[in-house]
Amino acid sequence: MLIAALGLPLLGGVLVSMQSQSPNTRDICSLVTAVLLFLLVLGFYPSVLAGNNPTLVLAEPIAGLGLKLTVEPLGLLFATVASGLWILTTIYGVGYMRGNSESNQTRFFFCFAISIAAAIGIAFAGNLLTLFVFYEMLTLATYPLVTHKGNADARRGGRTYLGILLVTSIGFFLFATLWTYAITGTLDFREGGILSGHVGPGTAMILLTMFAFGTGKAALMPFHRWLPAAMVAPTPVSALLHAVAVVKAGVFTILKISVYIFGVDFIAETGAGTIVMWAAAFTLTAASFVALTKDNLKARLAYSTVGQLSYVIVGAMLANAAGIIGATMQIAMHAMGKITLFFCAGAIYVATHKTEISQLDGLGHKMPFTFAAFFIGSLSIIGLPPMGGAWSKWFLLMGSADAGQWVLIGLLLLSSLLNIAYLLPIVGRGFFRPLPADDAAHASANTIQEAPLNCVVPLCVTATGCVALFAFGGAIYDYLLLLFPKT
Amino acid sequence: MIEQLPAIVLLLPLLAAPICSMIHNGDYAWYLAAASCWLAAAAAVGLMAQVWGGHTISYHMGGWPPPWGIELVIDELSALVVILVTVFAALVISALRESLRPKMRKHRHSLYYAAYLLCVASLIGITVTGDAFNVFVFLEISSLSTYALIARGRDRRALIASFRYLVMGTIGATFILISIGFMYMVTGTLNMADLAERLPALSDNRVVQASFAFFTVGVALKVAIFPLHLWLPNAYAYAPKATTAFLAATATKVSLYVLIRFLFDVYGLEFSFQQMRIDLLLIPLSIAGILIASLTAIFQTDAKKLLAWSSVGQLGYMVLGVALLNTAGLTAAIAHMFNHAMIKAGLFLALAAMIYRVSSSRLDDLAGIGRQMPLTMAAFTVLGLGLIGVPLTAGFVSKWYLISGALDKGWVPLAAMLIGSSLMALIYIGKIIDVAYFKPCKPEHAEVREISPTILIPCWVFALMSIYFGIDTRLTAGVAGRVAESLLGISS
Amino acid sequence: MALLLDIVSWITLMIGSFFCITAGVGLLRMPDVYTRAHAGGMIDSMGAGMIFFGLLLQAPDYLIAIKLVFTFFFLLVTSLASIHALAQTVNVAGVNPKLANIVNRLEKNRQKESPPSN
Amino acid sequence: MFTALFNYWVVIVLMMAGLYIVMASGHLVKKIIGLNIFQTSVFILFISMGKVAGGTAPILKDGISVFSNPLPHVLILTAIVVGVATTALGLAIAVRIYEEYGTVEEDDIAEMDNHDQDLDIAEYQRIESGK
Amino acid sequence: MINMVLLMLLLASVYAIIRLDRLLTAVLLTSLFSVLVASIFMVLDAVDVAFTEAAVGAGVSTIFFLAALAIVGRQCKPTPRRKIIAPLIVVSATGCVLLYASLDMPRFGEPLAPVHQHVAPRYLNDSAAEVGPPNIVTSVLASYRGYDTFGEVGVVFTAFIGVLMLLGAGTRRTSIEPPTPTGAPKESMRKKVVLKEVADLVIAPVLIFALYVQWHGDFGPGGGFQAGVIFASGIFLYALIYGIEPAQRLLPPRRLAYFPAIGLLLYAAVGIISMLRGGNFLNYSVLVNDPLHGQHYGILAIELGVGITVAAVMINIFFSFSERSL
Repeated sequence: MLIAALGLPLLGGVLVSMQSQSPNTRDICSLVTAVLLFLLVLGFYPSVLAGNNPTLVLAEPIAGLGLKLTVEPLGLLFATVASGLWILTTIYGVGYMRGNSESNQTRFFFCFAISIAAAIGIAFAGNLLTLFVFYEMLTLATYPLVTHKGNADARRGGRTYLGILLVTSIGFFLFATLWTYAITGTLDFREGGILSGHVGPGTAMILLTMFAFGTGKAALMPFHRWLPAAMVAPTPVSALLHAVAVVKAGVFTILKISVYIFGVDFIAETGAGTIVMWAAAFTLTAASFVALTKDNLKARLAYSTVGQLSYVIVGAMLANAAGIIGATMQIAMHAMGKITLFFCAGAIYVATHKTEISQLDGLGHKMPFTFAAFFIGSLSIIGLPPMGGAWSKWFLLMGSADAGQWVLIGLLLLSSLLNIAYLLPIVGRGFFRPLPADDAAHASANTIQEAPLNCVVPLCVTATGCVALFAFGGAIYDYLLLLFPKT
Repeated sequence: MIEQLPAIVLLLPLLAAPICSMIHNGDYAWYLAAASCWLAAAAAVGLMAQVWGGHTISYHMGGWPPPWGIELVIDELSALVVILVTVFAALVISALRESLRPKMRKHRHSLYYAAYLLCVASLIGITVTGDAFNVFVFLEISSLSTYALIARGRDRRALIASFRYLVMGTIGATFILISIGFMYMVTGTLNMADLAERLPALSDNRVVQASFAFFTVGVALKVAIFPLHLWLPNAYAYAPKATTAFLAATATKVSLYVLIRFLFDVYGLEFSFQQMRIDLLLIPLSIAGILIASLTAIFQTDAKKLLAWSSVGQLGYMVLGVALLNTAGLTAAIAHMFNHAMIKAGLFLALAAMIYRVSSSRLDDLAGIGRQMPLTMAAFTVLGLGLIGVPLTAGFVSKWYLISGALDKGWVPLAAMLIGSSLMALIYIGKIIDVAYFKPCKPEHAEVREISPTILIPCWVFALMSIYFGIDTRLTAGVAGRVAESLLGISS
Repeated sequence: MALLLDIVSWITLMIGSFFCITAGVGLLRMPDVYTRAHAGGMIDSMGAGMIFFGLLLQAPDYLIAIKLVFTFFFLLVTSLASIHALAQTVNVAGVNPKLANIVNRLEKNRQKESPPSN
Repeated sequence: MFTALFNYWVVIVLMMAGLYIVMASGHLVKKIIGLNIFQTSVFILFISMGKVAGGTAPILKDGISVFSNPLPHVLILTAIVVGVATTALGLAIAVRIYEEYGTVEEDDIAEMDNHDQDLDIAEYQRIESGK
Repeated sequence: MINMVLLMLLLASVYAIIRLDRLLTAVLLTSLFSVLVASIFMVLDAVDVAFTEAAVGAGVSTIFFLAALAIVGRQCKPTPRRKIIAPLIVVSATGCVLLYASLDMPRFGEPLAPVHQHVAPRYLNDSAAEVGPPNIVTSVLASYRGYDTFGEVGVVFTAFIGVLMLLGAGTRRTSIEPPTPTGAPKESMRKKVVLKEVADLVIAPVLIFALYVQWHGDFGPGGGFQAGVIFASGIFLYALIYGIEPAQRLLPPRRLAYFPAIGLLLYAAVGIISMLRGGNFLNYSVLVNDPLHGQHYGILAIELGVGITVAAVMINIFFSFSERSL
């Protein structure tokens, strides 16, 4: 079963790369693989709910330390999010690619499939080594996607992307992994963590900081440069980067390490997470301020993602049940919300080739569905009740209250206000502003209308998804309680 | 037949050499050379099968028992090194035919193959022999054939590089001869196992200490440990194209094997490390070697020089692994011997293919080669990632053991330095990949097209092997682990 | 009889070594190359000759005696021939002997062939 | 005491003289002469190891019982021919260097090499690709 | 006492070599150095080694040096002042280590030294019974450590391949006179009448002596190496006197290039036959049913192999050098 989960996307990738001649069969086959994967991942739920974690050792590169895959609740949730959104992104991708008639699409879908395989690998990693292996695979697989256009700035963006991610991962992450291996002799993810008792508070703090900054994909402030630089990529790639795979993998890694390597109670008693928490808090606010200044739509969304990711890290570092649950929910909610926003940005680009926010006046009338979805997505990101985002923000605030971090609560509320400040004006500009003069002339010729159908449909699905998550909030909460069998 | 295997694995290339020199037609000579190398590789695998799990074979040459006659001793470490030498020699020779064709007259080809086979045979001879003086004799054959191979370089600077290598190599070999003489003077025997029994008793004897000093300096010259490495960059940079692949992969590794064999087996762990404190000398030298070599590699403008300097750096890793004196460190050294040989052979082969087409090894002449020779460059990139130590490649496994070895000893700054140096590797490999893929191609190289399969297949075999041995490490890290434990005297 | 042989060989060995020493001094003191070549020649012919003769008397059996004679013959022929070659090459190169004022014979016929232009 | 180790001390001085010639001389052939002397002095060390006071050459002859040790002789027989092989190859390379560079002085060659670096390599290549 | 005098002479000649800038005299002094070393070996009872050292050290390597100098020229620049200090320091450091080591060395000529206790006694006592020839050095060289000599022939063969690759096989038809030292105008052969007569007188005995040394290696000093080298020096004498051209007609280099390979293969063939007959590589006792005869034949065969290889290699290298000295 587990082999199928990892093998399927790889097989899909290979199949895709084979039919480079007939685009239709290629798109269908990648779609089918996406759906099959999603069903497969759902198949794991009964066994995980029953409490046993199926494990599988792929190979033994290093004596006593194999490439191990285990399915545990946290990983399963991330896998569901990733595989679910992969389906939507593939549909959207096909529409986008056809719409813009992009070049070498086969390579695009091939790398797409490989990165999803890597994301699944990260989700089900059994020990830190497997996590690191798939983390590197994800970096290398997404590199061709980022430099898809192949022009000068795409290459420059690609170089910063690869440079920062490889340097941080080899420089800090590998070093911290080896250090833990040297101290504890094992790297397996285990309930309650493996470090408690082996290491003092000082080294624990250094280790956790290295892990946090080592995961470049979590975009903590000094190492966030790659995310805006990766905006040169086409929108489905940015969607993949920001919502489905890359950044989510980053924060998920930090979450998994803090829960299964350090152990929640160990972080709480040694206070190892303080540096990382305040770094995340700083990233949170700074990113929101920078997002305000950005006129380019995708740049603004990128900085908003940097901010939202730090919510997850803050939740992880609070080291109490509410914080962790809030962080995990934030992963799901933000994924759903942010992918909607990116789909809208893509749809606007496909329909009107406009990328700057100032050009979006009055498009709301012309593209009602896109802007409505954008509105719902923004609400979910901001965290207002009818959308799923509310739950995660709620639990994060509850977590900070339990941990007695009043300053943190203030910062969280401030950043929510800032979210409102940089998201809602876009919606306002779309609906309430009249079309500018020259566009009005075109309007009669009816050139501006909704993006092609298979761009708009995924939009609406993800928008309804945000609302659905709000309803299923309780179900997710009970599921996450599995993480803490003892409490 | 089976118990004659140690002699057969040596005789195949050694006898193929004179026959090759007699055949005037270049192609037949190549067929014979390739056949003998592949047969020797098969015999080596047979040897490893016999020795798997820690047994040793002793083969009495000429039928005389050891201290009087010469014996061949094969344990897992020597079987691994023999496999390394024979398999990579076979792979490189199958690529050798293409790159030699235009440059030399027919007759010179067969001489070239003869020298190549002699080098392969003598490297096997060094690894397999259990007699100290025999090591000197075969070391001399391998050095002489290496000087001849390097002097065949296209560029006139190859000659001066080969001459300098000859002078330093001969001084090194004579130092080894002096140390063997001293050892013989105080123990009366030349057989390594016999020496191992008698030397510890004489550990405070000045002659033994002097022989230890001379031996280390002599072999350090051959292994190109930091201060004595000056001959290596020029020798590898100007040697004929495909020969560097073979030399880089095996020559220095076998000398490192001799160093390990003598430090641990003949002089014994207590004498060489506790009493003579050789690790206090080796560790700073290897660290300096790694840093300076990697730094110089970054600033090189010539691709082959860059890879040659990176070889010096990687050798520093192996020596550091040996000097760490714990199981993880020694496993790293032995595993890295195999992994680095494989990766460096592939890199030099791919580079040779590109230089063969572009006829210059300067970096800005290789601009845009990624698009013209996609498959070769792809193999180069995979191997380059292996050199950096990206997971799922062989380089990662040995880096992992080395750094965990350093951490086991509690030297965190050393581990940090190792990580830093692998980042330096990232920079200089990235430099080549960046030039190859992202720079526009030069006008006069517009019509460059892919290399012929005879070179492409070995390149890709090396690339796939570097991935395979990143996953299934029973042969490399498994054997290295067992050997490390037996060398350090930890009964597992 | 044995005593007589010993005395005679002792004498010949002394004479032989005397010759060697004088020839050695000659090698150093002689003015030009020809005379030094003569001194060198004398070592092998007279010095070595007398020593070999002395040894011959001491030889225990025939085999060694024959070997001694054979070595002496070989030594004599080769070394004197090489000194001849040395002297001739020097002469061909046009070095005039210092002591005697005879003009070099080759010099003469060279002048004969090319009529004196001056 | 003096006569006991005299042999070895002289051999050590000879070795160091040979090494000095190799390092100090700039002329390639002189270096090879130095190498030759260095190796030959090591051979004397080996042979003087094998000498037994009052022993004769290790050729069995009835009536003689004390022999010198034959093993160093065998080793040195091999080592002498190794020395000649290295000298022959070294001289061959020196001759080839003379033909290519026109000189056998180490520092002239080094300065020519640096000049090669500045020489426009592209032009050098054109000759190469023209061949 | 004698070897002390000889060693002092050695020191004097080495000092002269260091100081000399005229390479021709330096080469001749190296040849003198080898002769002195050969005589020291004689005094130290190493007869075989003295034989080889004289033939190889004084004979062949001097010829190679002279051939190289003929091409490269005879003058070398004196080493400037600043280049003397560094080598001096390194050399004196190594020298001190060696002197430090010499303090514990067993006394010169000490019968109880460990060297004579462990491995050597068996060679001295049992070699007559086990291997046969009275000359123990030949029996150890060919039988006990036959593999070493096999490696040795490999070294010679490698040098041959190396020189052949670098300088070509000396096949270019060049009728050139041997280089007259002063480069004087070419004299007709008439001038060489004395040398020709002496050469005719001497070359034949030299070649016969080489064959004698080849087959006599078991009983007296001698063996493959020495025989090969003496044979080669005979041919050199012929070539120097009569010119390279007739010598190359006598032994055409293209066919001569096969002989080193044949010698090495002969040596290996003996080893392989012993493998096929059940013994290990180079175990001569299994060659014939009676072990002692087997050893005898084995030694004769490999000595012949060694002789052929060494002679052919030396002559070929000489032809390669001479072809280059235009």
